[in-house]
Amino acid sequence: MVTPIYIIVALLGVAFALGFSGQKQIKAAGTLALGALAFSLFVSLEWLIGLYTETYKSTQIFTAGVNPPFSINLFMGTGEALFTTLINFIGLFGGLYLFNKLIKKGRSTFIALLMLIMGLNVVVMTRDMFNLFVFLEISSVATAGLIILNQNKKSLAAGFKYIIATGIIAGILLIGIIFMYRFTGSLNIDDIPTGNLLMIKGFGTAIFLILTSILLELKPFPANGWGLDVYQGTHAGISVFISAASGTALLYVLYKFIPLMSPSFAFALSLVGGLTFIASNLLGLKQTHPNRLLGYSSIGQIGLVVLVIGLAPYLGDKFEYIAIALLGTHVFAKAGLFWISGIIQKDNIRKWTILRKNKLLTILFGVFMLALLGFPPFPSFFGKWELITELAGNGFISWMVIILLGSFLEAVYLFRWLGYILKLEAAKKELQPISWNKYLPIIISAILLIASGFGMSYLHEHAKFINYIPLIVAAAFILIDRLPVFIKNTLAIASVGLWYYMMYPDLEEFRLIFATIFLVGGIITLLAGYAYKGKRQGFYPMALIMFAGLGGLIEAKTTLEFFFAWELMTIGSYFLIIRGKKSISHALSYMLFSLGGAYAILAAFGLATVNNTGISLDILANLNIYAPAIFILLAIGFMTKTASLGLHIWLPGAHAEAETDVSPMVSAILLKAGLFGLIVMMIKMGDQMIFGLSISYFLGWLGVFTAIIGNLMAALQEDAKRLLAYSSIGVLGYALFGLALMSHLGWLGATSIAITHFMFKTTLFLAIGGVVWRLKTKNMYQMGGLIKKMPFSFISVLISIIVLAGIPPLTGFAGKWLFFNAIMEKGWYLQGALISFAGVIAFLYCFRLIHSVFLGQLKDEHRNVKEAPFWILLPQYIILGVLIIFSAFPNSLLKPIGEFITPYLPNGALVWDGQMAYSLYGYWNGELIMYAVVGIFVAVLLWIIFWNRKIKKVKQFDIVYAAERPFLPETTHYAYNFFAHYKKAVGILAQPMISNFWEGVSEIGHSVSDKIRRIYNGSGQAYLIHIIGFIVIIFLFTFGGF
Amino acid sequence: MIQLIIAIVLGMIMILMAGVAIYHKKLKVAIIAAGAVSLFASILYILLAAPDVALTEASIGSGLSVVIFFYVLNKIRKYDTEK
Amino acid sequence: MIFSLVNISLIIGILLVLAGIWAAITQKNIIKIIIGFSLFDTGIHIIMVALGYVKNNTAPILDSENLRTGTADKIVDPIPQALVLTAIVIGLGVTALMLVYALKMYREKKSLNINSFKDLKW
Amino acid sequence: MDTIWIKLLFSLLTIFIVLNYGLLLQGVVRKIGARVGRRYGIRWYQPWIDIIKNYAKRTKITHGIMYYIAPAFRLTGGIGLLLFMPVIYGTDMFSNFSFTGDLLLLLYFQFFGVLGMALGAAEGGHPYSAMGVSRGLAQVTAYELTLTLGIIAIAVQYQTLSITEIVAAQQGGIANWTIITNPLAGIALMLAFLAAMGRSPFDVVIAPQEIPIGPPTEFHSGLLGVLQLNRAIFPAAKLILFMNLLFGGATDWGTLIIKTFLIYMWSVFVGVAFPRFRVDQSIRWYLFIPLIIGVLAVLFMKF
Amino acid sequence: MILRNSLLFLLLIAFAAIIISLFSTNYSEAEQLGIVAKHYAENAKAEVGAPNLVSAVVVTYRGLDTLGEVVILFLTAAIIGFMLKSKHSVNNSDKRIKGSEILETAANALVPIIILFGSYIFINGHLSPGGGFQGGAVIASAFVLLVMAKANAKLSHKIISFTESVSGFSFVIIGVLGIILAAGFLDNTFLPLGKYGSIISAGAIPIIYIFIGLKVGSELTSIVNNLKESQNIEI
Repeated sequence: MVTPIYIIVALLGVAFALGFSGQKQIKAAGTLALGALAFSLFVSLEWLIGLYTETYKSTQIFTAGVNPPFSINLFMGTGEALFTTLINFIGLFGGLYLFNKLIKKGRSTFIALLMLIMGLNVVVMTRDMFNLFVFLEISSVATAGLIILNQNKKSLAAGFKYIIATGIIAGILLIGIIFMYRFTGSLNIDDIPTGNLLMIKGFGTAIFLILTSILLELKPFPANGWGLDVYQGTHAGISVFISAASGTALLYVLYKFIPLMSPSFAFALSLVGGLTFIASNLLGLKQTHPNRLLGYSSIGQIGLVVLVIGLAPYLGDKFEYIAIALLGTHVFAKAGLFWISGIIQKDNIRKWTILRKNKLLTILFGVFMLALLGFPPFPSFFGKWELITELAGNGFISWMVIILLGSFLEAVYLFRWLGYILKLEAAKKELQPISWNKYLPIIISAILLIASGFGMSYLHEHAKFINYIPLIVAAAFILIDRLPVFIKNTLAIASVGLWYYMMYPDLEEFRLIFATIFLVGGIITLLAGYAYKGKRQGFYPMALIMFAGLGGLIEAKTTLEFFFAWELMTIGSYFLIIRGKKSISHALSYMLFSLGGAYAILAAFGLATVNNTGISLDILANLNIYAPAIFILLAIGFMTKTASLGLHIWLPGAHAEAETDVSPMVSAILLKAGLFGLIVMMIKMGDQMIFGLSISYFLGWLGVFTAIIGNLMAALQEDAKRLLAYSSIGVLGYALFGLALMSHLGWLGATSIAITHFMFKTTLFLAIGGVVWRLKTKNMYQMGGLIKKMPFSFISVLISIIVLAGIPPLTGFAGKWLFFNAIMEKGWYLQGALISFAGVIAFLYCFRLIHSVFLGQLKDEHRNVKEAPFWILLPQYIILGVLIIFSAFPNSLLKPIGEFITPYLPNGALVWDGQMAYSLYGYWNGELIMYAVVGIFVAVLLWIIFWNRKIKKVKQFDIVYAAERPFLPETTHYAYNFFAHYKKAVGILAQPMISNFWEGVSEIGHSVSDKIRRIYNGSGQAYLIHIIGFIVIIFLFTFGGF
Repeated sequence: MIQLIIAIVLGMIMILMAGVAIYHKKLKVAIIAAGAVSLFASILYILLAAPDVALTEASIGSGLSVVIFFYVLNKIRKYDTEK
Repeated sequence: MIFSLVNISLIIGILLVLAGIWAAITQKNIIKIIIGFSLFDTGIHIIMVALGYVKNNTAPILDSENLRTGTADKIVDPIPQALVLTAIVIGLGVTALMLVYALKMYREKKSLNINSFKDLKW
Repeated sequence: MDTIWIKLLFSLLTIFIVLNYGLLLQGVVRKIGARVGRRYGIRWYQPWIDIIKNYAKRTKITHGIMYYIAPAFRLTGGIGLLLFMPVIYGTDMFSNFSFTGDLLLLLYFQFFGVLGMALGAAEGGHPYSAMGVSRGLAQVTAYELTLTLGIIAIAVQYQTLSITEIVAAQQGGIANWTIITNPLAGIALMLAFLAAMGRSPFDVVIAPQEIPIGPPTEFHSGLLGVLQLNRAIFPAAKLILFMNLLFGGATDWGTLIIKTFLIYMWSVFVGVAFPRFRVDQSIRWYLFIPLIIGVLAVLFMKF
Repeated sequence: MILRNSLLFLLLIAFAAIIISLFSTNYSEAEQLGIVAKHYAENAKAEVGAPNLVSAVVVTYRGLDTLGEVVILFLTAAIIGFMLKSKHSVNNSDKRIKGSEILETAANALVPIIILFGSYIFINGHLSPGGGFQGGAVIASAFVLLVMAKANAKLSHKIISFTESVSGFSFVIIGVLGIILAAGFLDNTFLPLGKYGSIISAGAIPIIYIFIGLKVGSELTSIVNNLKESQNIEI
């Protein structure tokens, strides 16, 4: 056990000793400095471990041999140990990272670094207010020294703004401290009385000045222009200290002062925190300078923690957990990002494409970014979860909204940035070789981030039950990323299969159905992966993360597990989608809609805990006053995944641009996650009423319009994959409608549509993907006549569209028949008519697809096209086999599903008599129809064959023409703008109204951002005015007058 | 009582000097005025029974810091004349 | 009594603080802004010392007289004075740093106007 | 086992009767149309001759496998539609395979042939074929909405989707016919019927008077013959469907012929009286007046 | 401009109102010492042994603050040195300016006296007003005088920084000795308190003050020196 005072001694001693060294021994001096930092890290870490394992006890450290309040004392408790550990970590690794740079600049920079870290350590530990002031000044001055590391115009201006701002803040802090001393006779924090005195002016004002100046040091909006300029102006390696170390220390100071806060100040604090969180993330929208952007994010994150501190009294014993989770993530992630930024050294985020030349750094960048945004398994995920849950539990809806909105805005620019890095035109230059001392800090931060994620989940009463094995397996694929596709694909299939096998005994009802779609479906689509050659780096980890999420949804017992899995699935699918060629904007909008949806789900799960114990999914069945709100939120969340009308604009691009075997994964499989969510929700919650109207009634209409618009849009596409994507929207609209019916047959129909959609959409995407694979184009009008070249693909498309269109005798008809009966039963006649109208519109695109691609005139350049690869065809034919079986024996599929539904919705179940199904209104025998149709067909066909024995095959252009013969397939193939007349008639429905709406929302957000950020006009003086104004406003807010 | 009068006079001079320091066009004069504020402050400290502070303020506030101000100003002026 | 030594000192201090802030937020010349800061600092120091003053008590240096008569507590409060000592030195450090910044900034832009340094914004 | 074979025999008989009836209708209607237009017109047995002529052609060509089997799809669609429907109410044998599925089966099965045909035509590679299909499908979507609304109204009225039961409910005189008991649904269906028959003003899909356009453009000889068989059976089957839905069905072949003939005349009269719509016009038309009537029909049933 | 200034003036008034609100309720003019101050007044003799209570507080009771204060000066000196260090040092010997002879002579005579005076101030810091800071500042002013008077005078950076480091280092070591030999960091009682009121008394206070004086002196000197030297060096 080393007394923490030795942290000061070591850092100071070494700093003074550095004076002995000349420029020649600078390397040794630098190493010594790092040694001192390592020593401090060791001491604080030792204390942290000791205190956590309760081998040490929290200790007061007295100086001057006199007891406080007569001397300055430091305190080392768990909090102090943790925070000094964080600070010293940043100090050591930040120093290591900057080592070469600092050596070049001379020993003074090492002195500044050491003093900064020492100052912050004392700031965290001290219990004396004036001591706090002195060491804050030390860290400010040291920071001001470090800011000008590069000694250029920008860093000078930024540094000056920093000095004058912190100067005035420090002065105000000093006034507060001296008056506090005057009123209490002591400088010790522990001697300050608490209670109602705080609201009395005078004493209260003194506390107010102290608290406000600490708050100001944390750069609250709008008095934070100086901080932003510093982030932009200085070297990224220095920003790490400002963002991660100083911010951390000051937050701890604020935490120390919690007992002194009056409720009104605490409220002001949380308001400022919330405002900062939202505003800085909003302003980040327009920002293109990476460091300034990170600065916005950093300020926002700290604002969030400030908000949490302000709400501390309401968060109860969860407060520390939440704050540490959020702050820990901020520290490691922001440090990592700034460090990466220091390596890249580009002043526009669009130029960051160079990052992707370095795989490791790119992965790390992704890790930090996901951590910042609160994705699992990082600590902030659990922090945000707890925060939202607690806020909801207290009925703080508006806080919840603020936090979620702010997080969302942050996601916008961070994911945009990630998209730029992954997808923008690559820079030609290679990245400079990176020395180990720059790598190491980044890697260690990432490792710590992940480790602390697991740690936080272990500490959480519910999260410790989360099954991490699938995620770990997925992560393991990163390690074997260099192996060839064949091996990885086999392993992936094996692991998904194994998981399904292990899960199988526990599966029942809908979980069985959806687990089969997710995992068995996953295996089938993964089979197509064998068609790829080379390594296909990055694909398997992401695919498996998605499957881990999907499987996790099935396994989830609690809302936390469910949300965890939901987020995992979102990440995995995002990375799969962004692999596509032109998917940069589509992946972004996918992510944003998904996140928006996820936040809605999070809010709903939070609200569900009100008046409920535990977080088991079953609490949804036993709800409180918020039930309708929860229902709506969950529905919105799930509908972002099913891409219901209004929330669908991400889908076409995302699915169309994805790779051949990714499209079926994200379309046929992933969308079902939303359906699964809806089913789980509806099973638990039943229908809910709002203003006396059933919500599911609205969902029903929404489903109808989704189906119509989706199908209509599909019919008007030129791009084959986009057509299929819109078709998915339409079909999922049916499914939503079926669920909204809330009747046995409706659900049966919806489920059977979910299953058949999985099958035919997988087949279609793979078949069309195979065509695109060979033809290198997705435009249908550039195809044509491929039936002769790719007959197997043709057959699979043919059967699939027959199923899709619901034409008897194939199984698609089952869905239509069930729907009709359900509609009759429910009395939703108009909706029923419209939904069948949508079904007819589906014929349009079905025909267009098969005609434009496979029929008509073969293009000259496609005369040598080969059939799609075997491995792409194989999954299609597996599925087709199953489809035919289901068609002939519908009860093999529908009967068990009906039995699953009966416990929840017993009325109106089908009556089965062999393959004959009876409903209240009609009847249907799939098997006999199959026999009859096949019988008639074969008979007629035989007749044709018999009569046309000597038929002669003609050449391609041997067609009936009145005038001269056409000779160009391009002019003869009628495919472009195939439904021009239809567009003319009903095109008004196909206007991109929804896209325009969302674009408008985005535009408004960005222009508001641009307007507001003008307050940071760059003048240091203006920033001073902001600070004074901020103090005045907060004062008025806290005291309600002077 | 005499202390009070001295203090009031000192205060008036200091405020005046502060005004000069802020508003005088010549930086040199402004700096000297600011130094004078410090100097008078140290007298006030003596009245307030704070000889230590007075000593410090006199040597640092009105001494060294004015010197530093002048060095910088000089440097800037020199730069101006050279270029 | 309003017109006590302490109160007058406090008024002077507050006025200096305000004058300093006023200079910092209205003057465009960087040197003037720095002067404003030093006025601000001086004002705070005066306030601090004044707050430690106890009427009719002596400077906090105990001589044998005090000890003998048992009037050791008839001194003014030494703590604010000690704090001011520290604060003055800190102020000097910060002022010097600001001045050197000003010097360097002048070299970059040939200007002492604070509005010439608006490259970083938004 | 025996019943199945007997059923098959009766089915064949049904097909045979309906086929001939359909051909006759074609001939007669064309004759009437010509006479109305002051022409002499064809002989009433011309359709039979056409079929025989086509089958007798010696050159038989194909554009590919889909083109080759498309007529099979087409004819299967026609025959299936016929056989999945109770043709003569009250006789088990002439109800054919209607026990395997209800009204919905018919509603969707009618597309079976359409789709197959469209595919075959498309493989022919002639742009006019594709154009015809494109127009046809577009028009289908338009009238299908009205049709569905009408059918829902009827299904709600009788609380069943089984055609047999719908017909049963209409027995006992004209007053029980749906067209009387549920006039709104009746009007909606009869409007939809116009386009379903593909006659003027909704005949731009095939454009029979001009140069060959539409799905069958490329078909010749024997394959065209199969299509012609279907062209006889399919409309007749549709007529029977509408008769069953709206006009009380038929208990014997005589009634059937009279009723269907009269129903057919409705479309013929409209066709003669109104000029042809463009596709977008017909879509807009269907999405306006008939749609409103259909919606009213459904709302009327609901409240 | 006028509008802007009047708005700013309003803001300043508002801020003034906040400061004035500090005096609203609990404030009254002090009649007696607070608890802590009283403790110092009564126990400083026994605990620290220095008659000058300000010194006692500065060096011992609030020794950590003083350490921090020294650190700030140290830091500023280092940073200023770093900032003013030119990229390529030009030897401007041709631009030498002749100092005035009278000034030079006077300086030569005065400098030792001033240094002596400064040393007196910090050595007697525990007894009379003054101490390490004041003494250091005085010493620094001696060097300032030297530098100003003699245009060509060059102070050795090495010596300055050596003094700085040694004194700072020693300060820390004395602090640690407090932990090892006495009750805590910067406890001055590991040396005997000696006779109250004499030069060699009050434990480690005089020693600490000497180091502080040296350190402050060398730091301030180095700031001025750096500024001066940078004068002739161009960008």
